[in-house]
Parts: sequence; C-alpha cells; structure tokens
Amino acid sequence: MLRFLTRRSLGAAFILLIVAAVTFFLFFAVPGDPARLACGKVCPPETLAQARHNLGLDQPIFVQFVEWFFGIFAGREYEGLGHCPAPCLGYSFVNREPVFSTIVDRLPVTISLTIGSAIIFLIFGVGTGIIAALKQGKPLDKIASISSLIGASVQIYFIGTLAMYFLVFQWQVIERPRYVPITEDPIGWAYGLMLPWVVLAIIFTANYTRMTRSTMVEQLGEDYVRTARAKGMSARTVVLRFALRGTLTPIATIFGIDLAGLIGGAIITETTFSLQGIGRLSIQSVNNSDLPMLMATVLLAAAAIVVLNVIVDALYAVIDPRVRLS
Amino acid sequence: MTIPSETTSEPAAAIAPVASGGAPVGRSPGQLMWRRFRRDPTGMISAVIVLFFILVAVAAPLISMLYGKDPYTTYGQDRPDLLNEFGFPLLPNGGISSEFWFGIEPGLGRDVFMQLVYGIRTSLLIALAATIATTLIGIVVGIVAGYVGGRTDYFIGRVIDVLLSFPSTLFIIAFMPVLENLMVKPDEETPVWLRATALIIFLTVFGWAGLARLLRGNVLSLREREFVEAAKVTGASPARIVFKELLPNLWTPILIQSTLLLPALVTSEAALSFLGVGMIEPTPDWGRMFLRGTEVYTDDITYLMFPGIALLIFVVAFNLLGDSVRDAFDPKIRR
Amino acid sequence: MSIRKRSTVAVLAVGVLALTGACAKGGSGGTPAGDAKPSAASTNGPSVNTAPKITIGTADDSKGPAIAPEGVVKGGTINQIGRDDLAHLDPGRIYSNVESNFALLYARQLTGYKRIAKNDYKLVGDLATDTGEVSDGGKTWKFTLKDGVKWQDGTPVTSADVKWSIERLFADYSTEGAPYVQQWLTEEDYKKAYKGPYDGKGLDNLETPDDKTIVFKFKEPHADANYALAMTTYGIVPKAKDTKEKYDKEPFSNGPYIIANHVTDKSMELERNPHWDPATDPIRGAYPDKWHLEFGFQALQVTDRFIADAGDDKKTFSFYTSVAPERLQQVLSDPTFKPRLMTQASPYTSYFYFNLDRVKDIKIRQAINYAWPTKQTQQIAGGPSSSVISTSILNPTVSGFQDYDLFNKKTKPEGDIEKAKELLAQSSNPNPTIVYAYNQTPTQERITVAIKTALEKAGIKVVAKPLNTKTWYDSVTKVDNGFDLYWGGWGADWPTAATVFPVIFGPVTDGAQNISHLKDPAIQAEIKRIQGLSDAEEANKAWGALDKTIMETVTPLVPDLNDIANSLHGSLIGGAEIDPISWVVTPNTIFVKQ
Amino acid sequence: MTAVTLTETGPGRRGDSFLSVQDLHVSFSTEDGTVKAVDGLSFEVEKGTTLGIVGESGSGKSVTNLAILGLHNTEHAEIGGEIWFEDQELVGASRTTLERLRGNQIAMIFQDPLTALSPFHTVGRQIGEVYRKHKGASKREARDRAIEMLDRVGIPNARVRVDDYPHHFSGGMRQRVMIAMALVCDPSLVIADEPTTALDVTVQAQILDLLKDLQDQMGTSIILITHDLGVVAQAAHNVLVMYAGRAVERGTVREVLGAPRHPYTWGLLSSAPRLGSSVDVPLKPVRGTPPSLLNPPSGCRFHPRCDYLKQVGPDLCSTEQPELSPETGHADACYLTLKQKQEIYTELMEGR
Repeated sequence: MLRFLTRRSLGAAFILLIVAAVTFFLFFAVPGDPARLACGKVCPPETLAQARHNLGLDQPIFVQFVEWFFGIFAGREYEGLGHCPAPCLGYSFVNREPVFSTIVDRLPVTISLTIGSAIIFLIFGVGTGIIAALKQGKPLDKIASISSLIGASVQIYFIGTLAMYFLVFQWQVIERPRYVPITEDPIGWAYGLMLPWVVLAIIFTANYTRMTRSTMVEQLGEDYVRTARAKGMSARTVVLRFALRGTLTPIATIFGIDLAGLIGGAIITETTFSLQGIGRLSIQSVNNSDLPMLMATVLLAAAAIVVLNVIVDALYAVIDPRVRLS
Repeated sequence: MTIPSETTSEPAAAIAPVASGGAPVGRSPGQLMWRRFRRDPTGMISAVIVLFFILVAVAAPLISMLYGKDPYTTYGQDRPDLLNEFGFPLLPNGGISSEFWFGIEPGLGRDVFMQLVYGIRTSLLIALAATIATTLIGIVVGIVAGYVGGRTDYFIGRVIDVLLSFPSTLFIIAFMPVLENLMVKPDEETPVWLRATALIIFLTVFGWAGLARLLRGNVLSLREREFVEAAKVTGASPARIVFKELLPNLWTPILIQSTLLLPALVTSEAALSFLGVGMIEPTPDWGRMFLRGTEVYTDDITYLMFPGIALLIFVVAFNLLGDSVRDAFDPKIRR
Repeated sequence: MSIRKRSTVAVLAVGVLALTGACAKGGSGGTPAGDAKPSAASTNGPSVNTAPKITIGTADDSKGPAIAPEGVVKGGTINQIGRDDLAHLDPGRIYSNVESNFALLYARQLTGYKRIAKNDYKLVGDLATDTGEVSDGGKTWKFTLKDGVKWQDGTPVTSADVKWSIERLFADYSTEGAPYVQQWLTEEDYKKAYKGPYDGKGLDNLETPDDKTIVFKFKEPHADANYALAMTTYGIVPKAKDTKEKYDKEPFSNGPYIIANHVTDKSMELERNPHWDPATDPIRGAYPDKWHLEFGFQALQVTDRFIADAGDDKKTFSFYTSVAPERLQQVLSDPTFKPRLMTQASPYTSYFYFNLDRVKDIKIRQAINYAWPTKQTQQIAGGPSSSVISTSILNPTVSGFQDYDLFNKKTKPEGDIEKAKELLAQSSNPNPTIVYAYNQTPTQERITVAIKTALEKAGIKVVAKPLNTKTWYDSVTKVDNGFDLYWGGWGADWPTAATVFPVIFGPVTDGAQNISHLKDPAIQAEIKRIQGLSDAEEANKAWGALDKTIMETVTPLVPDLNDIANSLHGSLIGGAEIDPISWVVTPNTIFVKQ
Repeated sequence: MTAVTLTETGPGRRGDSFLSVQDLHVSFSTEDGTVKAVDGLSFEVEKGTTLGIVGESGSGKSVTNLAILGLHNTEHAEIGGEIWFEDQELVGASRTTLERLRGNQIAMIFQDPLTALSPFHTVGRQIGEVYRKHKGASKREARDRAIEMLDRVGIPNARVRVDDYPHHFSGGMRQRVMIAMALVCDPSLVIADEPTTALDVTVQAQILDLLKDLQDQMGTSIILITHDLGVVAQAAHNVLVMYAGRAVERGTVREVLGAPRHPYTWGLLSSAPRLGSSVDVPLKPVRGTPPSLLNPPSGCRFHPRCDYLKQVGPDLCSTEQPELSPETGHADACYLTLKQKQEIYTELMEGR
C-alpha cells in the first residue's frame, strides 16, 4: 500500500505541476493588463509601470512562475508586504491579502456545502437504489426510476431558482440560505444550508439511484449471494453485507468524481444561493484578473480531483480484496 | 459426460416437429437491435420527442414564417402597450397572449416562443458538433492508445490524466477570451460562428478524455482475444485489424457513450451561457434565457419556466432515448 | 422481466409537470410605459437633479461643530451592509468615491465640503483655518493648521505631517491615488521627477515655515487647488506612524473614529477617537458611538433585508447598494417605503463618443443623435425610475450647467427616425457603416441590440464589436482604436466644469481621457480662455455656454442616460442622504434613533 | 399395465422417511409464458443415505433442490405440492423457520466454487458466520470452529489459511471450503448440486471420498445432483432419473444402473463410455434435444426421442403421461411391459 501511495502521489504532484504551469502561462495570453486595475482612474505611464512592478508582473513570466512555485514550499519575501509564510500562494492583486488565508477563510463554506449534500445524496441515492433493486418491477421501482430520470435531467440554476422563488419568497417556508460557521451555531449552520444541500442532492441522487439499482440487480443474481441465502443469512444481511459490498466499487468511482467537483467549488450553486465559497472566489478571480487567486482556486480544484483519484483507487483495494494495488 | 448432440438417425419417421416456433431466421445485429428497439414503447416515445425537437430546429424559419414573428425583433420596445415602465410584461403570466404564445421577454421584449425555437438550434448544433468531434477524437486516441500500447499508450494515458484533472468549467470561463482573441479579425463584426466554434473547441478538449480512456480499456481486452491474433497470423495489416476487427466490436460502447454525451453537452452549453461565456446576443440561446430568467424571476417567474421546462423535456427525452438504445443494443446491461 | 416498460410513465409525468408549471402566476401588470403617465420616480425627477450650490466658505464657516440634521440623536451603534470590503484605507491610495466617502470617518484633509442645507455646500477649511491664501497669481497657496487638531494618540497634527503626506504620494508603493497636486508640484509624469521622502530628500517647493503653516509653490497658476486638496488622496498621514504598505491595512486616525478591528471581506468595527474635538471639525457630525460594517451581501440580499426591516436591520444602512433591479418595481410603487427611500441622480456623466478621426461628417453624427433609442435603452436599464434622459455634456449637478435639447431627445425619446434620414440624405454617405464597440456585460449586450435596431431603421449599418470586460478600457483609450462609436464615462473630481472639459477634450494620447479625439482649435482656445478666468462665477457661466456650442458645432458624442440611485435604509436610521457630489450615503449627518 | 394413480396429497405425512417430496410443482412466469420446470415430482430420502439425482441440464434437478430450501424468488415462481423434512412442511413454512433451517439442518453445496464464495470476505468469516448465526457462538468460537472444519475437509495449515480470501485457493480447495461451510453446523441433510462438475477427475474423486467419510462420521444424508453417471455409481445409494421436470426411474444404484427399465436411462447409459467396452464401438447418445418446458410434449415427455413407441402400441405414449410405478422399490414411468423392458435392455447390452 505504501509503495502504491508514494508512486501515485508522485504522479499526482506531476499532474498538479502541469495544471499549474498551463494555467499560469495561459493567464498571460488573456488580453488586458492586470496592473491597469491596480492603478487609479488617471494613470500616467510611470505609475502604471510602478503598479506592474509592485505586482511583480514586470519580471519574465517564467521567473514569476518559478518564484510562485517555490513560494508554495519555502515561503516568499514580498517587497513592502513582508514575509509570506510557507504555503505562500502569493498576495491577491485586488486586496493584497495573502491568498492562502482567503482560501482558508472561504473553504469552510464549500466544504459544508459538499459534506451536507454528499451525505444526503449518498443516503437517498444508494438507499432508493437498493429498494428499487429489491422491489424490481414493482410500483416503488417505477417511481424511483422516474424521479431519478427527471432528477438527472434537471439543472441547478433552474431548480435552485425555483426553490428560492417558491420556498423563500412566495411561501416563506424557509429563510434565505446563508452560511453560519458550524462552530458558532450547528443548528443555524444546517438550517442555513438546508436548501442548497437538498437542491444539489436532487441532481446527484439521480445518478446514485440509477447506478446502485443496476449494479445491485446484477449483484443479487451473483452465485455467492445465493450461497449466503442458502446459509440461512437473514434477508437484511444478505443485502447489506453481500450484495451491497459488490455495488460499492462503482459507487466509489462516481463519488470520487462528484466530490472532487464539489470541492473545486460549485460555481453555479454558490451563485444561485449567493454563498461566498470557493466557486464564487474563482469567478471573482477571473473577473478581476487576479492571478494568484486564480492559481489558488484552479490548483485547489485540480488537487481535489487528483487526490480523490488516488483515494478511490486505494479504496478499490479495500473494498475488493481481489484488486491488487499495481 | 453425455453431450446431447444433434444426430439424425434412420428411424426418423415418427419424429414430431420441434414444438417451439418456426425455423430460426438469421438476422444481422442491426436488425435484432431494431426489432428490440421497436418493441420498447418508451424508446419509441422518446425517439418521437427527439425527432420533434430536431424537426423544430430544422424548420425554425418555417415556423417563424407561419407564426409571423422572429426571435430578433424587440416587439416589447417597438409597441408601447406590451411592457410596463419597469420593462415587465403587462399581461399576467409573462405576457402570454394569442399573439405571443409563450409571452415576451422582460426588458427587450422579444418573443419567447421564437427564442425557444431558435434556441434549440443553437444548443443542438453546438452539442451535436461537439459530440461528433469528441467521439471521433475519443475513438482515434482510444484505439491508438489501446492497440499500439507501450510508450505511446503510457504517454496518452498521462495526457488523459492531466486533462481529467482540470476544473473544466472554471478553465473555460477564464480562458474563453484567449481563444476568441486568437480567432477574431479586428475589422469585421464578430461573427456568430466564432463564439460557437470556441465553445465547441473547449467542450471537445475537455470531453474526449473520458471516451478515449473507456475505448482504450475495451481495445486492450479485445486485443488479447483470439480472433485478433488470428487476423494477425493471416498477415492482416494493422489498419485492416483496427477497421475490420476492432472497430465493429466497439460500436456498442461508442454509441452508448455518445447517447450519454449529447444531453450532457446540451446542458453544459446552457450552463456556460448561464455563466456568461456562451453564445452572445442576439443569438437566441437557452442558457442566456436562464441567466435573464434568474435576474427577473421574482417579478416574472413564467419567463424562467419556459426554458426550464423545455430543457427538462429535451434532456429527459434524450436520456430516455439513450437508455432504450443502450438497452436494445446490449440487453445484458440491466440499467 | 421487462424493465423498459417502467419508464413509459416517465414521459407522461414530465408532460403533466410542464402544464402545471407554465401557468403559475407570472408577469406583473403595472402602467404601460407608452402612455407616459408620470410614475412615482419621474415626479421627483426634477428635485433629484437640482445642482448642489457649492461656494467657498469663510474662516468662520471653517469652525466646528458641523450643522446637525433635525431630530439628531447621539450615541448607539450603527450597522452598514454591502458587497465589497474597502480595498484601500491609506488615504494616499484612495481614488474611488466609496472609499473616499468612508475615509471621512478617520482621515481629514486641509479642506472639505461643509453641508449647510439640502444641495447647499461650502468648501471650508478642515484641518486648515480657512480655504487657503492664494498669491503670486495663483501659483502659491498658504494654509494654516487649526489649533487642537490631534492624532488618535493625542499628538498634534503638524505642518511636517502635511508635507510628509504629500511627498509620500511619490513613493513607489502608492500608485492608486489622484495625480493633480503631485503633477502641479513637479511634472506630468510626477513619479519620474521625485522618488518619495524615504531617502530623506523632501520637495523644496513645499515649505513648512513653522509647525502650523504649509506653503505650496506650483509651477503654474491653479485657481482651484483648494478644491483639489479636499480630495481624500490628500488626506494627512502622521510622519511618525507612516508604515508605508502596511498603512493601507491599519491607518492612524485624526478623524472622529478609530478602526477597532477589520476581518477582510467579512466585517469592520469603528470606535470613537477620544482626541477628536468636534469644535475643530465643521464637516463631520459623528453622532453614533460605534460603527459595525459587514461585507459580502449581494444587492438582492441587501434589498430584501431592508424591505423586511427586521430586528437589527432597523439600525442598518448601506453606503452604495441601490435597490436591486428585481425589487425596483415593488419598492417604488409602494408608498410605505417612501420615508426610508433615498433617491439621487448620478453626478457622473457618460457618453457614446464618436471617433472624430473616423466619423468626420457632422451630419452623420447629428443624424445618429436624432435616431438614438433613448427610451429603449432606458427601459433596458430599468425604466424611468432608474435613469434620467440627459441631453448635455455637463451633468446637471456641475455648477454652471445650462439645460438644452438640440436633438429633441426629451420630446421624442424613442428616436426621431425621419429627421435622422433627412440629415443622412444631406450627408456625404446616406447609409454609413458604424463600428460600435461595447463592454460585454449582459446589460450592455442588450443595449447594443436596441442601438442596432434603432440605427438600422434609419439606414445606418451597425457593426457591433463586443470587447472583453477587462480589455475594453485599454482598447477604447488607444488613439487608433479602429472603432467609430464607443461608450465612455467621466466623473468630475471636484464639482466644477474645470475638471470636465479640460480632461475629456484635453490632450489626445494613448490612455488619456480625450477618446473622441476632439482637436477643434476654436473649442480648445475657448477652454484655455475660461481656465484663465479668476472669478469662479464667470468661469462657470462660460463653461455652461461652451457645453451648448460644442454640441452644436462639433457634436462629438451622444449623451448617455444619467443613472438614478434608489437605496433604502433601516427605519431607525436618521439623517441619511446620498451625497450629491460623491453619490454615496454620507457618514457626516447619519445617526441612529433610539 | 395399470396406471397407478398416486393418492392425492394426503393431509398427514406419507412414509416415515427422513425427507419426502410429494407431487412438487415449480413453474416460472416469464415474458413468453409460464415455464413448468418441475411438473409433479415425488421422491424420498432415507436417513444417512445418499440419493443421486441424474438428468440432462434443464431437467429440473437444481430447481427441485432450491425449492427444498425455499430459495426461489416468490414473485416469479409458483410452488405446489409438499416437502416434508423430518416433521416440518417446507413449502408452506414461514420465512423465519426456513432461515433457521438453512445452513443449520439442511445445507447446500454449489457447483462452481469460483463464484459461489463471496470474494469480499475471508474464508474463516464466511464459515464462521453460519456457525455464529445458528449456534449463537462468539467470534472466537466461530473462528476455532472454522479452523476445525477446514482441517476436517483436508485444507493444510488451516490456522493460517482461515484468514485468506477465496481467490487465494485453487478450485479443488475452494470446493473443500464450500463443504466445510455446509457442514459447519452438522446438518442432517446436505444437498450437493453438481459439486464436482467444475473440477478435474482426480480432485473429483477426493471430494466424493470426503463426502462419503463425512456421511459415515456424522450420518448426514446427501442429495447428490449430477449429470455424470460415473459419480452416481461411485457415491450414491439410490438413484432418481429425471427428465423434463418429472421422475422417469427410481431405485437403488444397482437396480437402476444394473437393470435399467426406462428407455431414457438406457440412452444415458449407452452414451457413457464403459471401461470394459471396446474402443471402436461408437457411443449411441440419446436422439433429439431436451424439450422446451414452455409447452412440453404431450403424454410421455420422452416420446419424441423414444425409439420404442411401436412396441407400446398406437399413440398411447403421446397421449397419456405415465406415472412412476410401482410405489416402492425399483420403479419407472414407461408403458413398456416389464418383460419388454428386460428383453430390450439385454439386447442392447449384447450390442456393446
């Protein structure tokens, strides 16, 4: 296992380096001069040059990238702003705050959104999937398939806005979603994020129901499930300990991908419910040509994908002993 | 170890004909697939809906002529009796009337029905083009990686890994201007197709990796099969092997993936327009209707309902069709 | 077991959902825009637009305390909610109106604007005893500091602090502030001339004979230097406490409040500065004891909290968040909101400039003015309650403004197509092609559609060029930008036309503000003449007349709409008013009713 | 040759045998109609004996035994008739009683050891959980019991191998694990569904010997399902020959293999190579293919493939369905007279 982890994390680091490099160099291909935003309405040439220097944009692009890269590991010395500690992702072009602290500040919102919706769509998705598989062909199976089909086809910005319109404005059933740190008020935290969780979950549940249902139907036909029943195991044990075990692998695969997507910042959800998470931050960094912030958000999203890939692959070996970590 | 084999023996006089059905008739996989598909009602209904959408997209100008309106004229602004002073339709339900079947757009006052009809054109065209491009690249790269193996396979594998690690939505938003800037010629007007091509290129760049990886897997397993080795033994050229041996076996996964890909691309095109990097005015586009809808929904919910329901039906129909095609093609896979 | 049958029902279910959804109540009635019934907004249209009278105050006017609004109540905590945190707190690096308005709470300048009554302001001495003595034909300005003006640690504000505050603007870290006084003291590209005081070398034409007096010696006469020094960029910074870049995070206060704590993009608290003496301050009322600001709220969120006016929101206001467009109709048609609604037209001006190097024929330019779809663009921007039709170059709030309507935009706002065609027939090219460049935001995209439709009706072919929001400004301000028509805006840094015409019709270089490239010698001579006039009244009247002559003889632009800010505040907030000069809710008069 | 009509299923038990299957009907509803997999089957198993059930695939062998354990999915399968096990009726039994029975008193060994064991759990756990469930043993006891059973079935250093996963074992070893799992609760009846088909001959012999030894030690009665006459000859006491869902011949191994009376049994025997017979004599497999159970042939289900219709007389075989007679001892379901059967069989034997 250790050998597998080291080899895969090396691969992951390599991929992250490439993603960072591509983003960095592509940034300078975007028309428009970020320094211009850091200079007043009337901006004589010398002041513009000064602003460009303050942002470090006057150095060759490659040098900037190398400095940025080593900044992450060894920290970096900034003229006038002092030392930026080890995981230094640079200072934002807009508010000259260390990017790392802004990311750390916005991450809880995205993490809460991710965890909350993940719990819901896992439980409901897999749950309905199992029931649909067990009650195959019965009315319950039909309802589960229909709702999962519609759920998979619905768009967040449509269903999210509808939920806001009817639940928050028309019937005032629930207050407008907002983020309250879990440390301060756990109930407030759950209440504030309930609507986004449910909306996000509706879309993801659909995939999990369909996936679980089809894999579970296959598993129930497996010989070893029949053996389990022949051994006198109760129906519940047969389903949960044997049949479900077989469905975990495909579920883990799509869960890894979905989770990575959510951690990278659910841009549309956060915009629809105006939650200040990583998604919104990444959009702001694009609009403000804020290179350090953009690099941080892209890297976070890419890291989430890559790390979760490694975790899911390791998980395969845990779920299915036949899988050897090649 | 008695193997019930079929042998004709002399005293066959009193054999009763085999009880079950007529003599089996040989059918090609295509015909088999079509027979199974025809027997599946949901498949047929969804196929009809999808055809309806395609027909509407193709016949949009005809519909516009019959309906008497077009998606570009700002009716609400030209005629004062349609919008109130805040730019919202006067009549309830988003200004639905005998003249404007689906009502009019707040602000500019364009006809919603025509916007929807022409919107299908935009979404379907881009999604179709992107699907074809993605599938083609996916097939080529997948087969090359799977069949050739060795260093190229390793290299392609790494490229796929890197591509799948990019946060695609954020990337498209950030770097759409780059692609646009490359293609724009300073003097003439920014053509409509420019934005569409940029979208297609981006959607394809981030789309093909998944399919390529899947096909590579299939090719790897197919390559080991006897009939491929047999072909090699007979001295078949690699090209012949790929086209005559491998490709026919890959049609099923390819078709299954592309039927999944098309609705997904329609939704991502709409999402990109919703985020402001998709098609620009005045090309009618569902995503942009959503964006406008979410701006005015508190005062005019009906305007948001139309693109919402239309896209929902569109994608459900496609998903259903995809399910039925998959089922007809490969009944073993129980959804 | 056929699984496929199960989804037959799916298709029917979806159909049913479609029917129920579509006929949900939508759309919203209201008065048709066509019959031009004066809606609530337009009735108060004229008062929204009256120009604030700005005169020069005497030494007596410069004495504190500030004139209190009626029913003022001292004490309590006032809350502010808005979208963006303040990007800069160092006065030297402030140029935007929001940050300048906020800096009134902790930074003082030599001069400032004292509110006498609604739309009646006087330029008075803030830290200085008066608005300065001018000599040597306008080249030398002398200011004397008041007694009793102290820093938050009790140390007095000295002329050395003032000299240091001006010199530090030349340092390399400070790039965002206004450039005027620095340019007048050295040269146009002031950062080349002097590198800042940190190496011990000061500016010799900035003298401090004693602790109380400071003398500016400019290279050329500047009659409105006292106006310029009222800008926040020239806020005074303590020499002893200057922490260069870090000052932008923790400024040292000589104003009524101290910044107690600040969590970026989240919140900020201010407490009273014990050493601030109201008697020395004619401008700031500083009635609340504490300020609590919160950031990160979208316009819709802020508007809904004010509509609900629940709990603590009663004591809340927002500096610059106007009523979200989606709520405008609800708020403006409901009289109960009237007492909590502030309405103020923008002091800034925006135009659709012609590129005079490319669109040479004045007839075409005037035809476009006639055909311009003013009403349609107004409707897209939210109707008559969110923008006012403007027909002149100067904004009505600028002193010396004279109203005129050459291209009957007010009588035929939807565009006079026949008149335009008539003019085009007489012009050198009856159906010209215009390359129109625009900043690609959703609203601008929709406005472009309206412009294209209207001009095409008049036979003018429009080539629309969407420019990325980031590159739009750079590409438009290039001299040979390849466009014929493009949007441009300008806000006077102080409310006299002297900061409008000389800038938007000034030198034509890349990045400069004269993007219409107007080089008409007669006009430029007239501008030079008026600049030389010493009497302000006469100068203002001359600027007003010049406005009309430019539009008649050159028509370099099409005036754009003037936005109206409509914003709400909590029911227990008093003295709340949108400052007509900075277009932001002023902190000087606001207080919390118990 | 009177057709002996079986008494309708009487209320009480019939016979005192250990396991009694009476007039069992099992039919499945499918898209294309109902498949009558088992159509009126009756047989008995005596305590401590091994009953071999022989027949082509699709003759209903496995379906019968799954019915005994009640493992059919009740939505699609209708089960008629009665199955008496000691004094418990199984067809109507409640789910909980069946669950308590399975693995405890009646155990099953499946054909393909590769897929029959769960790949996700260790061998020890899979064996142990049966013991824990039925005997309420603790984890520790269950593990020791598993090790003991693995020893018993001949798996070397069981103490270590108990924590291995099925894919660590060879085919033969895995079958032994299956057997260990089946016998962990000392069941009184073991149903082995083609236990050796997936194994090569040498391992097959070991498995059969193992079953025999275990039967001798613990007195378990065994139902051995196979299509291999050699296995039956070697391991079973009694034999039941099934064809298209019905029993066509029953008796002791010596009677059925020694002096078969039913044409189908002849066919089976003649299609199996004999050690003694000469090499160049061609094997004579049974003509035709197994009938479709959707609409089985009328009368005697074997008549389309039977060569002796003429000897019975005009179309009796194709109209009337023969019943198994006589009641006890060596019985068959064929209208040929006993004499005719013996003559034909002896004639057949000379030919070999």
